[in-house]
Amino acid sequence: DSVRIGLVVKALGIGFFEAANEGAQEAAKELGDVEVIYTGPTSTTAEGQIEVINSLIAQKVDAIAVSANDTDALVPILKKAQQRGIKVVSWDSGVAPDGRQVHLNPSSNALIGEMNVKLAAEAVLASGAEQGDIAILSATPTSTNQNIWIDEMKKVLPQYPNLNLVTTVYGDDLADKSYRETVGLLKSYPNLKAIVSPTSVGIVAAAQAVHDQGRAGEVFVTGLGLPSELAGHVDSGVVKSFAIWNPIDLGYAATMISYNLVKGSATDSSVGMGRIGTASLDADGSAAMAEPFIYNASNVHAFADIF
Amino acid sequence: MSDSNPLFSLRGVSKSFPGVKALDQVQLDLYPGQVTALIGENGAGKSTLVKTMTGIYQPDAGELRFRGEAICLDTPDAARQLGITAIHQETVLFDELSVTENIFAGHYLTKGRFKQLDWDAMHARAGQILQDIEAPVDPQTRLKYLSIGQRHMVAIARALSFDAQVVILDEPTAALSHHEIEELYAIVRRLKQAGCAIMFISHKFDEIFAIADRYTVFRDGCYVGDGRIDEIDEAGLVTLMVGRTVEQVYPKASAEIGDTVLQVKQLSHPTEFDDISFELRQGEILGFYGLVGAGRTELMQALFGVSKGVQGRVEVGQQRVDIRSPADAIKAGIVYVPEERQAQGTVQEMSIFQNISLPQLSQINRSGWLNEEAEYALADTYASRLQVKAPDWREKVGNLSGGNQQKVVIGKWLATQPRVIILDEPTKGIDIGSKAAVHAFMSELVQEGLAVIMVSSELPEVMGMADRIIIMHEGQAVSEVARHEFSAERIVSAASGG
Amino acid sequence: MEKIMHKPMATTGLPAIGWSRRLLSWEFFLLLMTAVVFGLNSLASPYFLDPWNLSDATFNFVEKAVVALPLAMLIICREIDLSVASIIALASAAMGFAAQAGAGTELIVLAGLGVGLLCGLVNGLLVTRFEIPSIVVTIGTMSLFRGLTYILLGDTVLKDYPESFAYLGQGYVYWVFSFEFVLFGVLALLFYGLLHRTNFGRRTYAIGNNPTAAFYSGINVARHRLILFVLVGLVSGLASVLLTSRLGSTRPTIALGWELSIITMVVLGGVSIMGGAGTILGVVIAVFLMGLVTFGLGLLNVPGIVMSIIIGAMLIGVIATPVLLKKFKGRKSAP
Amino acid sequence: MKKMLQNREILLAVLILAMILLVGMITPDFLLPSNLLAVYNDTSILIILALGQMLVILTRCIDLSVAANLALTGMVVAMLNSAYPALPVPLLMAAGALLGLLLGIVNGALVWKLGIPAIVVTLGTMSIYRGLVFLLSDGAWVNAHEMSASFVSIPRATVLGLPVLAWVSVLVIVIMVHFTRQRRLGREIYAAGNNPTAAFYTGIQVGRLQFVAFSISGLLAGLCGYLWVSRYAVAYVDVAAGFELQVIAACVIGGVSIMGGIGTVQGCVLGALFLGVINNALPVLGVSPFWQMAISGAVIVIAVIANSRAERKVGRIILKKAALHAG
Ligand SMILES: Nc1ncnc2c1ncn2[C@@H]1O[C@H](COP(=O)(O)OP(=O)(O)OP(=O)(O)O)[C@@H](O)[C@H]1O
Ligand SMILES: Nc1ncnc2c1ncn2[C@@H]1O[C@H](COP(=O)(O)OP(=O)(O)OP(=O)(O)O)[C@@H](O)[C@H]1O
Ligand SMILES: [Mg+2]
Ligand SMILES: [Mg+2]
Repeated sequence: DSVRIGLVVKALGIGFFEAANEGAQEAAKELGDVEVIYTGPTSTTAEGQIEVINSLIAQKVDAIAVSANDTDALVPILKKAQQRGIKVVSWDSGVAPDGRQVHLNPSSNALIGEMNVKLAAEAVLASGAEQGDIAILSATPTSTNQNIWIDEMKKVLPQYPNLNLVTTVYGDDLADKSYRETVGLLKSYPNLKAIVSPTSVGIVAAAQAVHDQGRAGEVFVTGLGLPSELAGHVDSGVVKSFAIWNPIDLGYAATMISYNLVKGSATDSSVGMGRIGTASLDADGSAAMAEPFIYNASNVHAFADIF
Repeated sequence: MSDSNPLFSLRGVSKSFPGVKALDQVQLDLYPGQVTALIGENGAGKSTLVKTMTGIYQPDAGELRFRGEAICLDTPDAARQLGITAIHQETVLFDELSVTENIFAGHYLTKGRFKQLDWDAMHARAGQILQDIEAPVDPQTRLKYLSIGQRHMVAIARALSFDAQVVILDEPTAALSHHEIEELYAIVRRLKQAGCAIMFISHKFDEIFAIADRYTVFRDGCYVGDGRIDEIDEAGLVTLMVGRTVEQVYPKASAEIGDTVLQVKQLSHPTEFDDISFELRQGEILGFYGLVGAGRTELMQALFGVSKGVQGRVEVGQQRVDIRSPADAIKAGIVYVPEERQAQGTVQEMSIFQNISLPQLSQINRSGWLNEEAEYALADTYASRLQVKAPDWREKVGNLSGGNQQKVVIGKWLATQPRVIILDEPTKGIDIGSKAAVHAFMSELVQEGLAVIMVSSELPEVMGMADRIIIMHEGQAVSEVARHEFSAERIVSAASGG
Repeated sequence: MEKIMHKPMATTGLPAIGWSRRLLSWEFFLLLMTAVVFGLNSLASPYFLDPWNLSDATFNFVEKAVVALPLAMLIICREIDLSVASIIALASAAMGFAAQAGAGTELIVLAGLGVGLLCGLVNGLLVTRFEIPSIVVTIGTMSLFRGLTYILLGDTVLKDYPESFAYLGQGYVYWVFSFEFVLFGVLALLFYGLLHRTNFGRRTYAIGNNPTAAFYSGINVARHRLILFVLVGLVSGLASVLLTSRLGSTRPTIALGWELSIITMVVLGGVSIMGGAGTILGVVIAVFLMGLVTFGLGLLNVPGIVMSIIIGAMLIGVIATPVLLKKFKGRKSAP
Repeated sequence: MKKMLQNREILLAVLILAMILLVGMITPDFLLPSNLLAVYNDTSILIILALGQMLVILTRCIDLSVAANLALTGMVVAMLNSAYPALPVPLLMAAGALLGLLLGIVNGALVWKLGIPAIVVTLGTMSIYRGLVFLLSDGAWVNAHEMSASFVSIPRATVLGLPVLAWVSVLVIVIMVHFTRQRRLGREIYAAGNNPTAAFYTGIQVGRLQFVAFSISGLLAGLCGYLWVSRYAVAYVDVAAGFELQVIAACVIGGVSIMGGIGTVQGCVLGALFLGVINNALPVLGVSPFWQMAISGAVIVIAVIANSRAERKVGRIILKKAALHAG
C-alpha cells in the first residue's frame, strides 16, 4: 500500500507552487511507494483551504503538507486531521504549532529578512548613490510570511545606516493594485532608490511599473521572485538581483518530511529531507531548509526554464 | 360610399387571454377616405382589436387583409411598414426621452451614407407637426415634464409623423380639452382628404356623429353589426352596443342619506391638486367627474394615504384622522379600489382568498401563524356575495377575467368593514355582466349604510349612479352639482374648464 | 360569460395555487438531481459513503446555507443583499475584540449577532429611506463593511477565543451531527415556518409579487423590507459566529467572496431573482445539491476552479431547463 | 431635468477637480500634467469597461462577467503571442475583441433567447469564463519575457503625448458618444430600457437590444483583455479578479440608473475617473492601506444617495402653477 500525501498550496495557478509540485513528484518517484495529491483552493483563502483539507481527510491520506493562507484558521481542521491519524507538515507559510507536527521554513526568517536588506543595499549602490530611500511593496496587509520577513528586515536595517526605509505599501498580490502602488511610491518619494517586494506578484508588477515610468536605472526593484517571471525584467535592467529559495527543493523536502513522519523515521529533533540532507527541528518543530539563492543576469536564464 | 374596396379588413379574428375571450370571430372594414367609428362598451374588445391590427398581439384565428391581400403582422414594425399606425388608449411613451425622440423612436430620420441620426431635421419636423396640431410643446423637452393632455398630443404627433395609410385613434379625446378636440377633428378631416382610412374609437356619441362616416359595433368581444352613420341614430347604436334598452343599465336605488362620515377640508398637493373640500354622507354616492388627468385619482390616492406631501384636514365621523399610509386609511375606515386593477389592486400570482385576506392578515391570524381555514371562510363570505365566478377561491387571481378581478378587489375591502369606499373607475375595462353587478352592488352598499365615492370618466355612469357630482379640472374642484340639477352639458363644460 | 367562467380548472390534490404547483415540480427536479449526484458520488469514490466524511463535508457549506435562508426571503421580496460576506467579516471582528477584552462565549456571540443586526439595519435604512435599489446600496456597503474590518483589524489576528466558544463551530450534538448542522436544520424549519406558515411570510410573497398592490392593501412595505434586511444581517452575524468558531480566529479576509456562492445557492433553489417565487425547501435541496457536487468532485481532487465552472454551468443549465422544455413542448404542440 | 442632469455631471466634475486639487495641496507633483495624464491612462481600462457596462445597465440588465471575460481573452491573447510571437499585435487585438464579443454573445443570447435574468446568466458565465482561464493555462502564468516586445510596448508607445492605451479609451469614448447620440441602435437602447412596453409598441425589440448591449460589453471586455495583459505584462488566472464591481460602481457613481434607461457617456466616464483619481490618490497620499476599501465603499454609498435624489421621479404635474415652477 502506497503512502498518500496531500500537498496543499495557497492557491492553484501560482508558478512558485507549480514548481514545488514538481519537487514533490520528484520525491515521490524517488521513494517509489508515494502518491502525491497536489491540490489547493481557487483563491488564497483559509476557508477554501479548509474545504480542500476536508476532502483529503475524507480520502484518508497518510499525510498533509500545507502552505497555509492563515496561520491560525487552519489549526482546528488540521487538529482534526491529526486526530484521524494523519501526519501534518506545514511548509513555506506556516501553521501554528498546534496544527502541525513539523514546519519547514524555506529558509530561516531572519536570513530572509537579512537577504532582502542586503539586496536593497546592493540596489542602492547600483543606482550610483551612497545612500538612499527604500520602500517595501508587500502582498496583503495580512500575509503572514511577508509580515514576519518585514519585521526581520526592520531588525537588520539599523546595521545599514545608508538605507532609509520610507514606507511599506500593500499591493494585495493583485497586479493592478501593486502597479498603482508602485507608481504612487515613485511619485511620492523622488529619492527612492530601491523597492523591495518580498512577494512574487508584487515584484513583477513593481518592475513593470518602474520600467513604464522610465525610471529604470534610477530605481531598482528587488525582493523575492521567480526566475521565470523575472527574467525579462533582469534583461531590461530594472531588476539587478533578487532572491528565492528553490521551490522545487521545497516541495521535495516537504514531501520527504511527510513521508518520514508517516514511516515513523523522524525524531523530535531531526527529520530527513532526502537528497537535501537532514533538517534539525527546534523546540516547536520548525526547521529551515536552506539559504535563499541569489539570481542575477548571470544565472537567471538558466533557472527561468526550471521554475 | 362603400362601393370602393376596403383598404384594411379583418375576418373571423379571435383573441383570447387567460380567462377572457376578448375577441370572438370579429370582422371589420376600413375604407380609404372614410372614418369608421368602432363602438362598444368597456371591455368589448376594441383596444384588443387595435393591438391586433398593429402587430402587438397575434390573433389566435382569423385573417387580416390589406389592399385585398392577406397579411401577417408579426411585429409592430410590420404594421408600420404598411403604414398602419395607432394612437393607443394608454399613452405608451418614453418618460426620459425628448418629445422629438418620442415622436421618432423606431423610425428615426437619418442623413448621409452612414445613416447618422439627423436631429436637426427631426426637431424641425417634430416642431412642424406639433405646430400643425396646435400643441405648444417644445420638441426638446423631456416627456416627463408634460401633462397628460400634452402627452396625448405627442402621441398624435407621433402617429402623424408616419406616412400613414391607416390611422387608428383609440379614445383620443378622453384627456383633451374642447379646444384640443376641435384641433383633432381638423386633423382627422385632413387625413381623410389625403385618402387615409381612419378608425375612431370613442364612447361619446356626439363625437361619433360629428366625425364618423361608418360605424362598427362590438359587444362582449363579438361583432354585432356595422353600417353608415347617417342611417342610424343614437338609440339604435346603444341598443346594438348593450343589447337592451338604456334605462336598465343603471340600477340606482334610493338609500337613506345619513350623517356626514367623511369631511375633507382644503386638501392640497404641491403639484397635483389644490384646495379641495367636500363632505360625504352615509348612504350617499358621490361622483367625481373630469377629463382623464384632471387629478381625481391623485386626490383619492391622497385620501388613501398613498401620496406624500399632502396638506389639509380629513375627518372621519367628526374625528380628525392623520392618514400617512394605506394602513392608516384602512384603520380609519377608508378603503380604495384603484383604477389600475392589475398593478395596484391585486397580487396576480396569489389566490382569491389570499388576496381577500391580505389587508387584515393580523386580524384573522392573530397569533401571526396563518390560519388558512379562517382566511378561506372570510373569502367565501365576500366572494360568494359578490358572485365572483371561479371554481374555487384557491384559484389564482391572474386567471380571472377583469370583472371578476374587480369583484375580488371590492370583496377584499368589504371584508374590512369600511365606512367609506372609494371606487376609482370601477367599471373600466370589465365586461357588461360584471359592470351591472358592480353597479347593483354599489346600490346595495349604500343601502347598508356605507358611503361611496365613485370616480368615473363615463358621463352616463356618474349621472346614472351618483347622488352628487364634483367636477374636477386641472387639479381643482370647479363645480358641484346635486342629482336634481344634473345636466350633461353643464357637467361636460365644467370638466373642460368652461 | 358562463362558458368562460366554467372552463375546466386543473384541480389536483395539491393546493390549487399556481405558483406552488410549479415550484413543487421544481423541487422535485432538484431532488432528482441531488439523488443522481449522490448516486454518482458513491460510485465514483469509495470514501463517499462514510457518515463521518459526509458529516465533515457539511462544514463546507452550512454557514453559507444558514445565510441563504433569510437571503431567500429577501430575494423573494424583490431585494438583494450583496454585503452578507462583509457583514460576516465585520461581525467576526467585533467578536474578536470582545474575546480580546475577556468576554465569555455568550457575550462574544451577542457581539457578533449585534453587529450583524446593525449592518442589516444600515442596509435596510439606506434602501428604504432613500429608495435606492438594494443591489447598488449593498455593492457600496460590501466595500464599506469589509473596509471597516480592515481599519479595525489591520494586520492583527484575533484569536483569544475561549475554549467553550469552539463548540459552536466544531462541536457535535450527537454522533456525526455537528452543532452547526443541527442549527442549520433548526433554522431551516424556522424559516420554513416563517415563510410558508405566517402572516409575515405571506406578506413577503405579496410584496415580491406586486409591491404596489401590497402597499395598497395596507402592508407597510418599507418596514417589511427593513425587517428582512435586519434579519439577513442578524443571520449573517450568526453565520459569522459559526465560521469564527470553526476557524478559531479572525482576519479581515474572512468569508471573502461568499456572497456570490450564497446567492447561487438561493437562485439554484428556485427562488426567482425577480421576486415573488421560491421556497425554503427548494433552497435547502439546492444547498445539499451544491454541497454534494463540490464534495464529490473534491474527493476526486478536481481543482476548485473547475468545480466553479461546473457550478456556473449547473446554475444556467438548471434555470434554462424549464424554459427549454417549455419551448420544445410549445413547438411540438403547434400545428 | 436636462438642467439637473447637467448639474449632476458638473457636480461630479467639480468634485473630481476638488479632489485633485486637494491631493495636489499635499503632494504638488500630483498636479503635474504628466501625472494627470498618467492617472487618466491608468483609468483607461475602467472607462472602457464602464462604457460597455453602461449599455447593459441601460437595458435593465447587468453584466457580472466582464472581468472574467477580460481574464479569459487576456490569457488567450497572451498565450497566442507567446506561442506565435510573429503574429502582428493588431491581429491579436482583433482576436481578443472577437473572442470577447463571442463571450458577450453567449450572455446576450441566454438573456434574449431564453429569457433568463441577466444577473443569473452572468453569475454563471462569470465562474465559467474564469474557470476556463485555468483550464486553458493549466494555472501557469504568461510572463513578461515570454511576450514579444511589440506586444508589451504598443499600449505604452506615446503618440502626441498620450500613450496608445489612453488613445484607445479616447477612441472608445468618441465612438460611444456617437453611438449613444447619433446611432439608431444606441437610441433604441435608451428607449428599450426606459419603457420596454412602449419600446415594443414602437417596434423596438427589447431582447435584441439586450443582446446587442451584452455583445458590445463583451467586445470591449475582450479589447481590454489585451490592454490589461500587455499593460501589466503578465497574464494569469486571477487577472482583474473582482474588477466587475468597480466597473458597476463607476457606472452607478456616474449616474447610470440600475433601473435602466438613464445614463450618459460623460457621466459614466466621470464616474470612472472619480474612482480612478481615488485609486491613484490614496497611495500618493500615503493613506493607510487599511482605510482604502472603507473609503471607496463610503464614496459609493454617498454617490448613490446623491444620485437617488436627482433621479427621483417627478411624476405628473397637473396644477398649472406647479408646472410653471418645474419648467
Ligand atoms: N393583456 C390582457 N390580459 C388579459 N386580459 C386582457 C388583456 N387585455 C385586455 N384584456 C381583457 O380583454 C377584454 C377586452 O379588453 P379591451 O381593452 O380590448 O376592451 P375595450 O373595448 O378597449 O374597453 P375600453 O372601452 O374600456 O377601453 C377585457 O375583458 C379585458 O379585461
Ligand atoms: N406618470 C404618468 N405618465 C403617464 N400617464 C400617467 C402617469 N401617471 C398616471 N397616468 C395615467 O393618467 C391617467 C389619469 O391621471 P389622474 O389619475 O391624475 O387623473 P384622473 O382625473 O384620475 O383621470 P382618470 O381617473 O380618468 O384616469 C391615468 O389613467 C393614469 O394611468
Ligand atoms: Mg380600450
Ligand atoms: Mg384616474
